[in-house]
Amino acid sequence: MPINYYIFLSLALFCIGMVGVLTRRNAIIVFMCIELMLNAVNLLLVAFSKMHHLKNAVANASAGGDGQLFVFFIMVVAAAEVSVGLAIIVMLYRNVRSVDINFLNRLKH
Amino acid sequence: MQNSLQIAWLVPFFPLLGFLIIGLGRKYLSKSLTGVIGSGTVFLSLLVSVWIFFLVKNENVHVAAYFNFISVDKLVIPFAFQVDALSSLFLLIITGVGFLIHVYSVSYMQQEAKEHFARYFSYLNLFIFSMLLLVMGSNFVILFIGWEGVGLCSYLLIGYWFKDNGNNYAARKAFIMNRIGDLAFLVAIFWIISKTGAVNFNEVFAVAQGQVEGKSFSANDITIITLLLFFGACGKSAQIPLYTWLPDAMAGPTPVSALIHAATMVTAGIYMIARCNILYSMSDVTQDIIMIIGLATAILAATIALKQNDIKKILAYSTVSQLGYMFLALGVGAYSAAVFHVMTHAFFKALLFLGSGSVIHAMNGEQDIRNMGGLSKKLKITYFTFLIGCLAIAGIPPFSGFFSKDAILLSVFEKNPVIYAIALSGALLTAFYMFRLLFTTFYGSFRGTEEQKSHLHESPVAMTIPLIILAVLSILGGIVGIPEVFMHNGEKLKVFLSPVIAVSTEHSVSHSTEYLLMGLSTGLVLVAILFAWNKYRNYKKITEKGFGKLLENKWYVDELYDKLVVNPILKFAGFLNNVFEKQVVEGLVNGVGRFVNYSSRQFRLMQSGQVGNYVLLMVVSILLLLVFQFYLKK
Amino acid sequence: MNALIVLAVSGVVMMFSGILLKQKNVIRVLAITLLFLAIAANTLALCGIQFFNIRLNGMLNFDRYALLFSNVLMICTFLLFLLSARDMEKVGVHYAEYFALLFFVLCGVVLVSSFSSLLILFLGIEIIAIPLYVLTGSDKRNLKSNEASLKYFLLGAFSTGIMLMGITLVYGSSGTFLLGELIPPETKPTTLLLAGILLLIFSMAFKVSAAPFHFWAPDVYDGSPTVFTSFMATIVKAAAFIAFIRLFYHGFRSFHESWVFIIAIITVLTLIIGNITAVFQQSVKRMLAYSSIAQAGFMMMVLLAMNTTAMEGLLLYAVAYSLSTIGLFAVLIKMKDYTFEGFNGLAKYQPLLAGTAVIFLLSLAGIPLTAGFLAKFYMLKAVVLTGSYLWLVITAVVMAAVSVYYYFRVIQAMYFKEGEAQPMEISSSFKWIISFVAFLVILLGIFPQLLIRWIYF
Amino acid sequence: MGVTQLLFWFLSLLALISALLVISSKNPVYSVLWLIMVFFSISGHYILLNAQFLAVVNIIIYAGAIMVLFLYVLMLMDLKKETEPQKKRWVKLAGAVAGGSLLLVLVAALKKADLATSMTQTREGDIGLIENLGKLLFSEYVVPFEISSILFLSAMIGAVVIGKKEQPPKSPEGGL
Amino acid sequence: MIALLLILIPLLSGLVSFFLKKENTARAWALFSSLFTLAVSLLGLTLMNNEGNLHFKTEWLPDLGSSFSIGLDGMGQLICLLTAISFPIIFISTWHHVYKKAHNFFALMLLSQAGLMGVFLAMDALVFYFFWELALVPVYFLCSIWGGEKRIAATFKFFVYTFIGSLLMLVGLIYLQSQTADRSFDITSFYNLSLSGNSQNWVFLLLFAAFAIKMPVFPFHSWQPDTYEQAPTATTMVLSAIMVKMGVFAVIRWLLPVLPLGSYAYGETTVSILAVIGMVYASLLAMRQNDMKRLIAYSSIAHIGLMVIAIFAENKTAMQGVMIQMFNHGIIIIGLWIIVEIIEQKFGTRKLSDLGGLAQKAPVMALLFVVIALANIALPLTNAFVGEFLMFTGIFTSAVFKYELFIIPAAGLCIILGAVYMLNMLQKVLYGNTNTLTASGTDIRLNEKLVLGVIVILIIAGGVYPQPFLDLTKETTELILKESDVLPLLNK
Repeated sequence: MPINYYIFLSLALFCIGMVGVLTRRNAIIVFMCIELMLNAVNLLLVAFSKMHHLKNAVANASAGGDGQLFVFFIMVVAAAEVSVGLAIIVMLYRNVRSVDINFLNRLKH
Repeated sequence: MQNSLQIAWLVPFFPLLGFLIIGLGRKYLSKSLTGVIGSGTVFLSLLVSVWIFFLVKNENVHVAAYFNFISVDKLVIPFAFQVDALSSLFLLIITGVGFLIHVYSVSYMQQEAKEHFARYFSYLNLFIFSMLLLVMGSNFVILFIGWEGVGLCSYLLIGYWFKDNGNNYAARKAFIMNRIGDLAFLVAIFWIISKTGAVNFNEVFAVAQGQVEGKSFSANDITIITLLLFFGACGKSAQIPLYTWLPDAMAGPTPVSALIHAATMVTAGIYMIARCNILYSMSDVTQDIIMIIGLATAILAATIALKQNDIKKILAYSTVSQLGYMFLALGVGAYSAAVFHVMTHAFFKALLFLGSGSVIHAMNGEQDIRNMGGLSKKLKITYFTFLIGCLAIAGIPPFSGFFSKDAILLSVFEKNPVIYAIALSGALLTAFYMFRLLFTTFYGSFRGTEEQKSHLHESPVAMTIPLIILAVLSILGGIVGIPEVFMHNGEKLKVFLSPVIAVSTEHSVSHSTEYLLMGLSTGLVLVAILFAWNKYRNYKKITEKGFGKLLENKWYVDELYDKLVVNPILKFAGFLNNVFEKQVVEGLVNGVGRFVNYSSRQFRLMQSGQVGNYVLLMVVSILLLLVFQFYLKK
Repeated sequence: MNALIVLAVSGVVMMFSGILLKQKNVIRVLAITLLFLAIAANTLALCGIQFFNIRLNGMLNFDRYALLFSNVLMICTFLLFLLSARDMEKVGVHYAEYFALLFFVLCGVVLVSSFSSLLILFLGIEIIAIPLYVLTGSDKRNLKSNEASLKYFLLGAFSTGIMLMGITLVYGSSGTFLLGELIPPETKPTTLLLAGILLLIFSMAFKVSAAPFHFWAPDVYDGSPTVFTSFMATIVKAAAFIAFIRLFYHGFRSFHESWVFIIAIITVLTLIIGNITAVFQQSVKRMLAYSSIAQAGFMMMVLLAMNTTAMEGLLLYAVAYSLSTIGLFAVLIKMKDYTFEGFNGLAKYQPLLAGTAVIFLLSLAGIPLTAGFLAKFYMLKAVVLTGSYLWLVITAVVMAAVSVYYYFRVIQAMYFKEGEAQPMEISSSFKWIISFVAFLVILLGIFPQLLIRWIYF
Repeated sequence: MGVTQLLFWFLSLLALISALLVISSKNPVYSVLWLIMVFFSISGHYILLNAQFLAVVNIIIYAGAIMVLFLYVLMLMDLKKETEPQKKRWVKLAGAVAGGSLLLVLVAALKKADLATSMTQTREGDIGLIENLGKLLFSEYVVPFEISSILFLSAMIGAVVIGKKEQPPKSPEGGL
Repeated sequence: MIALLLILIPLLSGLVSFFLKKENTARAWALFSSLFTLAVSLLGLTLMNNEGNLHFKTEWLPDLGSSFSIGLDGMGQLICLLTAISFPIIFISTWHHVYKKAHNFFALMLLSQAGLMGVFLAMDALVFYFFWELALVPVYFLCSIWGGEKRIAATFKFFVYTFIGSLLMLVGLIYLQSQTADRSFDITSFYNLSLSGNSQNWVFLLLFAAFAIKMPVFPFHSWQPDTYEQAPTATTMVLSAIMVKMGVFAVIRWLLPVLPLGSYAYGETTVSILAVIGMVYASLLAMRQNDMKRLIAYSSIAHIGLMVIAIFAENKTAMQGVMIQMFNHGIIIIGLWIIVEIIEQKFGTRKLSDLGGLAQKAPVMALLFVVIALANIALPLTNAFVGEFLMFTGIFTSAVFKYELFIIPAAGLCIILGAVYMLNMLQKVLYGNTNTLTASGTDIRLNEKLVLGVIVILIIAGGVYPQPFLDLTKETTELILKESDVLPLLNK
């Protein structure tokens, strides 16, 4: 499978996520879109890791493995981020009964 | 064995000493003591001057150098005095007349308060000092120092009664007008330095005469330098276009007018040009210009003098016109004649001023001749001396004025008869207005107030003695310059000055013509006097109209100057101050500040406080930067 | 490594102390002691004494510079604790947890100042970021604080995404995460790599709050509790910078010319926007937020120059900037009113506070005899040495002059304006410490090599 | 056109479409579901790439844990579609355009990327197997692994700090 | 040793003064320390006048290529002497002036003195820049705290204005250092630089920006009148007598020899034209001023303009003229400020229109005032005459000028205008009749008599026998001109 396909695919997903971030106002959805972006990245990483594996497997049996491990760490971090993020959103909801990202703009200029 | 003239420094030293003593001790010295010190110091330097004079007479010329005033790079300006015929002569005039006027002042200024009396004498001494510096300086810079010094003193003395702002304005005018001339003088000095790298008279003249290899003046240099110097002289010696300050300068005390604005300071210009005669003789252009200006000034001032009513103003204008004659003489190259006239003029003009001073003294402060008349009975000495003065200035033989003026006219005639004719007419005008003054003041009936009439009296001895002495000098002063035609080896002055001023030996005019001219001028002058006699023997008031009014208002020259020069400058300055500075210069600076503030207010709006917009902005800028990197950047 | 482990442990300790200890003073003292231990441990490491011997597989590289930098930042944190730890009590009830989080952040700081693998960079940055999201929002009932933390979180996560994409692309072209091997020798920059590098620049620029990725900074700094603002604006920012520079210095230096121009653009934008926007602020706190952006502009110059002068300068700049800002925030916390008017006439009531504040402000403005001047000087010198970008230098100095405008507004308020600026009560220890900080600023302003020569020998 | 290709295209299409639906569907709950769909398809890709470990983890962590968390929160707040106020149209448009053009730029830039030729390995290559990854993780990547524990600790504390109710009520406009 | 002391004494005593609480102790302390400084500088001029004492060098910032190197050459001697003389004079003349928080006032004054000394002593570009800024900061506080009602805005403008300038200069200095052979800020390595004409040109602009603002040269002068007007007179004296000279001094020491080609390219054309325009402009404005401080401020701008032209005349005569004129102008203008201060203290106004007739009430002051004013218009036998005469001669004989036929008359015009406005001021203040305000005037106090007397003596002495000063600055002049000689470079 040519690597370009994966590149374009995950770029597409990435940008779709970005568009989501740009267009939605619901904090949770925005956050989900960010997760989408992360997943796009993951996909690409895996693809690359396999590419490098294909290239250097002869020299180094574990070539490309680091890419997949990185994905693993991304997931870890994502999980942590989600826990904190959702906590923040919930706190916000408690205080203002809304998860609209534009609802609060006392801090400006 | 150093030259005995080395102690020439004594001459200016005494007045300086007097200045310091009086100036510092003015609180403590009594008036009489002040007077004694003031006059005494001048008298001492008079003695020294006489001694110097006789030394010089025995061909002892000396440049007494004391220390280096400035020595930078190759330029060396020594503080040195040049003692030769010319300067020694001027020394005599200055110290002599100066001494007399000091003595005169002692009683003239009696009614002043102690401090002010002292202030007066300290200024006077300072003036003598600067004047001596001026004539003794052996290079242009020292000369210039004295030059500015006398200007300063005249400023101080004109504004002596500083409570009256009129005097202050007059003083300021005098100083600034002089300053304009001085600027020209300075530029001339710079020019000389840039060409010769020296300022000493001897060196500069040597270069001019081509005795120094490597350095030389081009013809243009000479012309420009001489013209600049002459312009400086115009300021000091009140020639067109810078003459208007002198009449106003009469605001000062009368003795001051006599000393500074008649006898000495105003002749500094003549001295300077005479000193530089070598340069001037090399530039015909300059000489012609000087001649024309001198002549014009002489006539103009004379015409104005015809219609003035302030006794001192009349004398002032006559001074201007006499100075004009001297410049005329310089213009035609008769330097010694000019110097001769300086001398005689110093005598009789000082006499006239002091006389007028005594009149004013008698009329306690009155200066308008229309309110005088018939004073001859009360003020006998004043009257006679004044008469002598008038005869002298009018040029009646054998009074001194006759010889000096005759010498000038003769040399003018040699140059060009037409000029001679004009100059002669000027002389007639002089005779006329002087005798108008004399008759209106001393003849006819008294026109002043009763109070003044009762107050009329002859001045005290301290004032009359100087009058008499000056009168005698005005009579006999001519002897030193009696022309060849009257007595063998006459013109002693010319001979005496010959080391400084080259003498043109050949006479173009025959003795017969000379007699003729003398007769002519004398005759005409007598006619003019008679005319004045029957017009003003008993004066009656008439209001001037037409041409008379024009003359009475001095051809409106002052007004003209205000319109053309003073007001435009003030307006322009005002514009710069109120508009340009505020709007443009300040405006630019503050504008920057305002711009920063403005853009700050705009930038703040980017910080809209909405996450969505932030993300959008970030994405857009990412986009732009990527585009730049991948597509725009080469 | 020493510091990292000590810090992690002390983080855990603080976590439990929250449950075990009740008196806040005890907690505070404990925290300060632990941090002191960490510093001591790190200093020992700096002198070559390693407690632990762990195979790092080239993922971390504790070189002198890294150790020194983390040490310096920890010392700054130490001073911050001494000055303002007391004021954390007012933020909320979780006093111990705050310390724990701060310790974890410091772990991240150590990581990013010594990483040599993109993975560690990513982890370190997240370890810094996640506690900060929390600390920003720690003043829970204060809507400003909530808003700040939400904004910070969303934007931060977003930038993380971008950074990950960047890392991925770089990985794609190079096949490794180790800085040293990212660019094989004598290769031309592929588009893939370049795109990755650019995305990394953008995300790092976000972390150091460089324009046009600075938008989060003013709001977050303004909204979060002042103590943590002071922490974020100084130590964290400096850490982000060392990460940024370490990444590009060890990673991508050989392609310098191909990406440096983007850096130049970002630098100029940062300088202009930061300084100009700060001019019109009314609240000192927000002004300081913008000024921190402006100062970031100067630090960006290191990436422009990439020479030893720049690296030395970065160290000095980080210290000078952090000390001055910490001190200034410490003063600010004591004030009742954060607007400029709030400072009117402070000099009358608290001459010492005002005097030290003046020193800090002068240092930020870059007046000689303060560390701030030499820091700026190093930066300018570094850029001038490259021989190009003089237009940028000129812009920088002009902007520095602009910065005088808003810094001196505070001085004017304190000294020349009449007012009733009554700060809260001030302990004598606080006075001593803040004077000491001011003294440090002056000292480093005269003898910078006291600090810099630690890089060598 | 082998099975691999077919699967690839199918999964890609699925991923893209559901991603688009994530950002376009009004109801948040639907978005969550579509997102889960995306995750599944991505996991499919992983399997295709023979990265089984990740495929599994992806399903478990993402589709399982995280998404459930999201759903949970959404339910907690029971947000109806109308509760989410819509952005102004031009903002949406701008966002879409920006994102789209970013995609274009990147694609255009990377299209001529020099590894257009290089392939990625599908259906074989055992690097993605749990055993190898485990070895790698606990030999070379042990340090990051430990470090990530710090990350979790801090996240945990953070969640507590943020989540716990504050006892002393404060004025919403407190200076600090 | 001497060099070090000249900086240390004011610095330390200034710091000490912060802690003196009683006003009179502070005042006495300041006076004592300034007198001490004066003594030291005189010592350096006479007894201990040898290399070892006059130069001091020690390691400072090796990795920046800068060392703390200070030293006194002839020009430095002269200008440091001015600085050393000025401060006692200032302190004595304002002895009775009451300041709130006096100890801070005097402390800052002494600190500014230290800064100024440093600027004049610095033999290393970075040290120079350090002190250049340091001299500025205390003055900023002095003006903003003890100044007039519009002080804050005016002073701030002044500060930012000069700060921009000095930052540009900093860039220039850094660039120069990066070009030196040994990567050093030392003045000798700066003098050994030989840059291409092109780079010299823009570096010249960078450096000159700072100096031009400081001096100031038209059109960068707009800060000056406001600042002088608003600042407390004691500070105004420092500003106008010494600080303004920093610019002139810096051009001579750091610009001309380092960038001969740049100076040649701009100095003889743009700069001198600007300067001469500034002279006329300032003189004209001075004629229209009603506030004595503003009048003097503008007259000072005019005088500085002449100095600038003279510097770029690049010959010995002019250069020496400039050097002693820096000294003379400082002395004179301090005298003028003292007079202004006295008048303002007595009558609470500086408006010419409100004054008059003081000559009756205060003859001594009148006398001294007249002398100083006349010195200001360069009357012969006052020190200013020597300076201006030399400068004019130099300009006139200069080989390098391109537009001297425009410059000379314009500059000459200022001689006349100067007389106009100074005499106008004299007349408005001293002469005429007293008015209700001035009727109550009394003569000046002993301390004022003392300082004014000293000033007048200096003026006369410098005017009658200037040679010692000229000899003092001879060597420096030759060095500077050797370094800044462009003709060989042009031939290359």
